[in-house]
Amino acid sequence: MNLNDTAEQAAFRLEVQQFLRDKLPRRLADKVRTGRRLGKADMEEWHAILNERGWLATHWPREWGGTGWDVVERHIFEEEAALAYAPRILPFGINMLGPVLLKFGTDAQKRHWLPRILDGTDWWCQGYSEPGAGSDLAGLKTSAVRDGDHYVVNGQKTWTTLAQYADMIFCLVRTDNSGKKQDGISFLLIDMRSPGIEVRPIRLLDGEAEVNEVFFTDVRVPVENLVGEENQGWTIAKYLLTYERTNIAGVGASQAALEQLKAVARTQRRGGRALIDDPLFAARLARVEIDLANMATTNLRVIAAAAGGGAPGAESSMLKIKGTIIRQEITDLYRRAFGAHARPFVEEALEDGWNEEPIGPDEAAPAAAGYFNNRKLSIFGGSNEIQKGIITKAILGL
Amino acid sequence: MNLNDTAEQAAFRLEVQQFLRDKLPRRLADKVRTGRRLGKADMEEWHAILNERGWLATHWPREWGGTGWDVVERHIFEEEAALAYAPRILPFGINMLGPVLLKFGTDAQKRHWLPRILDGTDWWCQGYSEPGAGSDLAGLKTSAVRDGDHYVVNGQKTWTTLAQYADMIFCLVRTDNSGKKQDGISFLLIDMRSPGIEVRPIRLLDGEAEVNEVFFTDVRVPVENLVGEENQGWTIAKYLLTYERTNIAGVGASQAALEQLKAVARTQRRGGRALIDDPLFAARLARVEIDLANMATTNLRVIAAAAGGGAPGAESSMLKIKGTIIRQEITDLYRRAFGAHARPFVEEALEDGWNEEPIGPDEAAPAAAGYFNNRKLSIFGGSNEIQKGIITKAILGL
Amino acid sequence: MIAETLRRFVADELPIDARNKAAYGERGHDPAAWARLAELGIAGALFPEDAGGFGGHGFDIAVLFEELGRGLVVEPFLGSLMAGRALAVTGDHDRLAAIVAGETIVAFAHDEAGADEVADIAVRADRAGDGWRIEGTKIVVPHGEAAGLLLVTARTAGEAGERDGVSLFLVDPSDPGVTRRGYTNIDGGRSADIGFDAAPATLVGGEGAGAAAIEAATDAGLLALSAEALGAMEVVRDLTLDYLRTRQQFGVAIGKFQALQHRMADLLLEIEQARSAVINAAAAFDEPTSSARSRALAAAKYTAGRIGRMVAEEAVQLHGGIGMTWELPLSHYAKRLVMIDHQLGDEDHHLARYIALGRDAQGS
Amino acid sequence: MIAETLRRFVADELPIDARNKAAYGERGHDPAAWARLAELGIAGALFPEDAGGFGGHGFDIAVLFEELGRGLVVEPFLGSLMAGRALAVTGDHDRLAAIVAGETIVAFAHDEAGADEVADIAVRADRAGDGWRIEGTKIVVPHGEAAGLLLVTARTAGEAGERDGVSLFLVDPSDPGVTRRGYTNIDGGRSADIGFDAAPATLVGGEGAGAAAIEAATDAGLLALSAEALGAMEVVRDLTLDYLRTRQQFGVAIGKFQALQHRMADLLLEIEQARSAVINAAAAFDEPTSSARSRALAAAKYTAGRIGRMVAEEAVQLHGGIGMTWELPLSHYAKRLVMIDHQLGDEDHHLARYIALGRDAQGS
Repeated sequence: MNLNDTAEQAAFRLEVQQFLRDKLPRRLADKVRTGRRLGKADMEEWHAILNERGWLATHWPREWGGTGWDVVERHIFEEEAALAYAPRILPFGINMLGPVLLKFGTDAQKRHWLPRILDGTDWWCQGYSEPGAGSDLAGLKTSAVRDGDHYVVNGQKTWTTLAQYADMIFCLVRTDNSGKKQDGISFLLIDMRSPGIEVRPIRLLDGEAEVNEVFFTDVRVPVENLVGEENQGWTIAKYLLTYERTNIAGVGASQAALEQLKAVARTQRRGGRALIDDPLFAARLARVEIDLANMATTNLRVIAAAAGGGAPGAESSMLKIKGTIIRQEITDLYRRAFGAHARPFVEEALEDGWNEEPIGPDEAAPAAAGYFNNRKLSIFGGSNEIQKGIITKAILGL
Repeated sequence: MNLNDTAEQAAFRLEVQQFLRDKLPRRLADKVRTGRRLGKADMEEWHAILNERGWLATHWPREWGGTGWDVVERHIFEEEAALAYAPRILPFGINMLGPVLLKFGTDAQKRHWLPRILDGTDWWCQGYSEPGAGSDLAGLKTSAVRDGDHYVVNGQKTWTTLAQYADMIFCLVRTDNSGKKQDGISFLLIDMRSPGIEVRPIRLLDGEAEVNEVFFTDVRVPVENLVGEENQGWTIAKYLLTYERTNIAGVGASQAALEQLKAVARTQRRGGRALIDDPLFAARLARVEIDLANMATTNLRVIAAAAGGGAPGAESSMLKIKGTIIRQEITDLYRRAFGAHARPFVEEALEDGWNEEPIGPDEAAPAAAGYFNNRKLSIFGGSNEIQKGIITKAILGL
Repeated sequence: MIAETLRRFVADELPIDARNKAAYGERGHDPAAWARLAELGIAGALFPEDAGGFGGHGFDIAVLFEELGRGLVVEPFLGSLMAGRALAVTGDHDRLAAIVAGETIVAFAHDEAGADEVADIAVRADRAGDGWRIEGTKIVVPHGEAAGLLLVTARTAGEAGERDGVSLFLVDPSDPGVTRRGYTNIDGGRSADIGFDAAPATLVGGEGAGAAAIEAATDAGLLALSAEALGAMEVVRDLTLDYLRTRQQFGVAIGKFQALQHRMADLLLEIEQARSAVINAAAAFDEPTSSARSRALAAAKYTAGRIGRMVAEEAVQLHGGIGMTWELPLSHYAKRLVMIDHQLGDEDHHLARYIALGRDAQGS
Repeated sequence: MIAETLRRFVADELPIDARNKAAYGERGHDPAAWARLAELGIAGALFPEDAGGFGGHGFDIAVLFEELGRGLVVEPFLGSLMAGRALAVTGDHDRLAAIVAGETIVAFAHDEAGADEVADIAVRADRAGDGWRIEGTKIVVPHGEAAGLLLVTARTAGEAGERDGVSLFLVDPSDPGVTRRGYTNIDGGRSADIGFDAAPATLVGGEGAGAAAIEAATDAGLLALSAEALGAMEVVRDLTLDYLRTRQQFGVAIGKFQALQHRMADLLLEIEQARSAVINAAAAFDEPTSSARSRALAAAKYTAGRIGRMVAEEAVQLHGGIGMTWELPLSHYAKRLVMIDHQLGDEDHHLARYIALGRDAQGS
């Protein structure tokens, strides 16, 4: 197989690189590279820059304001953006709701919601998980009962990422209790400013409150906010879950994180020499570097298969597992690299407006918090255990 | 806790060491140390030496010719014997059937069989596993049907270690099909010279035929060879499986194997220095050495608990798992240590009567075969997967 | 017995909410609790009779720190232990008595960036009149801000890389030549980077002969941290077993899932190995200095690092998202377990030390 | 296409029983099959046109050796490839043609005890009249007995540790100065330790300038062995999946047990990683010599070693006792997978090389 770009792809890559050099604010890239926290304004800034260039909705067709890129172009863009330490675009509106509306939405829904996603009018969040049903998504209990032109929603969602900033939430809700649990689920769009919604932050072990609980008490949602048919929600959810995600392996982001790790390992010292020359650390680094180089090619193979019309099934689960293992291993080495200075945790140092001298090496501040925070990678978005079940079910057929 | 011997224990240890220096034939110790194969005569020789000293049946009471040792004395003896590279005593007669007869046998059975085990008249083997039922022991099908003063046995056993040398076999057989599968099993002693018995060797991946299939076709067994009650076999089997086994971790044997490995690593060379100074090999070696030192203490803690009257439950499963992992890791490093010279396999070089020059280092000959053969450690005697089930069942209680 | 007292005190007075309030609070510990612990005489168990204590054996240290680990206690026992053991070697019994009595919080200011061994110490002390002045920076000193007294390691002769020429000094942290930059640790408690700018210092013990005292302190610290890790692992184990028994998913307790069972079995047996490593280190601690003793301590800290990470990561994973929340005690135990590997050298450092010590023993 | 031909030939003519008979038999391979494979022109695919072949790209080598791995083929392709690639560098096209045509079995006699790199070669060649004489021992030379011709690496100048001063020689193995001690490999096929006692030898290529040719041979060998391992892993995967689907225990297919499912999932994704490593190496193989190219080859061999062991051990464990029996093809694949790590340097060796190459690249 050919691992190299075609001439067109190479030209496109150069164009992307040029764009990133010109338009990606250095301040944002530095924050991403060093693991500092991005605020709402930061994310909106990058969103707007991409939208201005027309490179925001990489999965949407051109007619709706998307790029119309094929899978390889998407991959090139995502890889280059990651290597340049661009912020990740929050996926909820662009990569999740957008494709759902394009496939299941009415024309009116598309015309109303899609432009608002692009121009940033609506910040979306996702209402899937519930406290009683972690990996058992179909066990959800939040109910929506039809009352005239409205659904009345009661229940609770959890792990809702950045709900504190959101204008809208798309939710899986239970509209029927009579049959199989998968058969009574619907997909609703809910205004976060509706009376009866309460958002409570969940503080994670690194102190950050990026996820939330969202409570619904008699929240009234217009029936035109139902996407697809009533009780068709599980089909939509599965579409989203198996939706072809070229970036699930996070190759570019891991490569960028590895470069940052190596830069640190060249300057940190252990036993009288650079850490990168310590045989045990060097072996850890080389093992993950090789694993990543292998996964980059595994990823390209899946992309090539998708470009050729193949449907990635178990492969995307494999990429999810390996991708998170590698990323977590890099964050593990990153915290190790700072030795004693990984322990201090000055939360303000991760936020805007911090002007004091760093404690220890400048890069040390977010190292431990980043390690702990990234434990989520193997839990959220379908835990690695769930992914292994998908793989063996697909391949063993038992 | 005190990890050291008491004065009496220290004196006993010296006595054991002296005995081993005086009585353990150098030829046998060299074979064990270098992983060469022991023949029937070798095993019988060591059996007789121990019997002469009265140190053969370490689990039996003195009145039946055993040592009457407590759990700590047994441990000291086993540890010292292993460190001196003494052959392992085959457990089937001494450590398995003996305790079963002592607990479940009639007085006549004890008087008849126990002395014959000690003096080596009967070489015993074990008929538990069947082809259709690997880890699912209770699923056994070999049947014994009462016919007057005899049982008539039909069926097949497998993985029968050294059945080719055996005079007798103790078997689990099915005597009742009507109820729960565990409730219809009996424990029978069968003469290997009975008409209708056929032994076929199973060749393992290292070429050795140490295990066998044993076929039974209308084999007539006197009813006085039933141990315990009819259909009480599962109770006896469980007694044997959970029977307190001080030596399940194999600490002494692993320590001895590690010493041999280190001796080789000091003489083998890699990258212009002794292999033991190669950072990656040294790290592998140190990791397993630390793991072993830890397990040695875990083992002593279980022994101390047993000496104090505690019943080791999940602990012996933990020791089985960790013990086999460590032993397999040592055999893995041992084959690695020889590099290219681990590949040649001259089977005759492992047997008596081989006088040719070694190929490469003298110790290399059995290294790869030993590695492959020891894969069995995590499979036989209750696979490590079965042990993990036992542990979680005991501790989670689910 | 004293361990039992400590356990009861922690259960009654320092439950996780109180602990977190103190650990992530302004002072990084609970002075009232510390005073009560002093009254109970806990610190005395860390020292032998000739140092004014009533314990001080390896197992005394191990059982106490195991309890501190179980309770995630952030009170400044590590500094007391390490500074006290160093002072016991130098023979400064007055200061020692105050530590044993728990009257003074003493910080052991020893770590420097990139310095792994005594020989790597680069902070310098020079004679000035009758006394000494210290120049340089010590990093991540536990309770460096709260301390009323600093025991500082510094080089008085020779070059970095030499074991000789290192000395111990007492420094008054309120002196203007001392700058303390304090911060909360990610796993709770506070530490400080401490700068010395010609800070006046009092020599303790022989000039240039501090290595033995420093190593006595470090050895005690390695044992203590390994035991603390063990205590934390045991709590994590119990929390996780409980979660597996009670959390329902797909209609059954998740402990019914075989894949999770097998991983839990692995954790259980590794935790037993960690306990054995602590026992080995505690037993060796009372032996005369030797490479075998040092190896047992290195092995214990290596084991605590390796298994501590495994236990923390697996427990969080087995819990799922809830395991990452601040609200659950688990997350704080997980942070402590991982961060112990950032104190007094990590698992790789101690594996390399273990190997080097074995090579020395072989060579001699 | 040629891979397809090879696959069909192996399926028809070299099923496992036939393979085992040859592999563990007196000659260690099947001369009739070898002759037929020559007729099919398989070896030609390993060499570029200017060397008389019709392939020779990285992917040509990879796909052929993957098939050889799938079939556990013990025919002497590795020697052909390595000796042929070396001769192609030196420019000896007559000998090369015989290799490409499969007419001669050539063994590449290069390994020495404790020698990992070209610079470590200690076997010496000295001028004697018009020619050369070789002195020393080469070890575990694949098909060293069956070979009609030996390509031997030897030092003609300098000391062990120097990359310069190494040369290539052709040696007639029937010369009385050559002693061949042949034996069966534990994973099948035969190798030989070969002693040279003033054996007459013909220099090939420049005196003292053999390093580039030897490295060309070794690079090809690394790619070939990595690809062979991949082919073997894929068969092991299929055998194990089949076993999980069909073997019943406790009344259900054992593939229903979640703990086994999760371990199988790990195997599947690691095998995909091994495939990617081979692809990376094959792509890099066609690039000009560089540290990136050498790193890709080292990474592939390291990956094959690490994952090969894991696949072999896990597959045997998942099979249980039956997986250890000679009767099952699995056991022979497991042996081959593990033993590939004993050819041309093991996983640790290649990890260390990978690190050193990165350091060199950084330094330059």
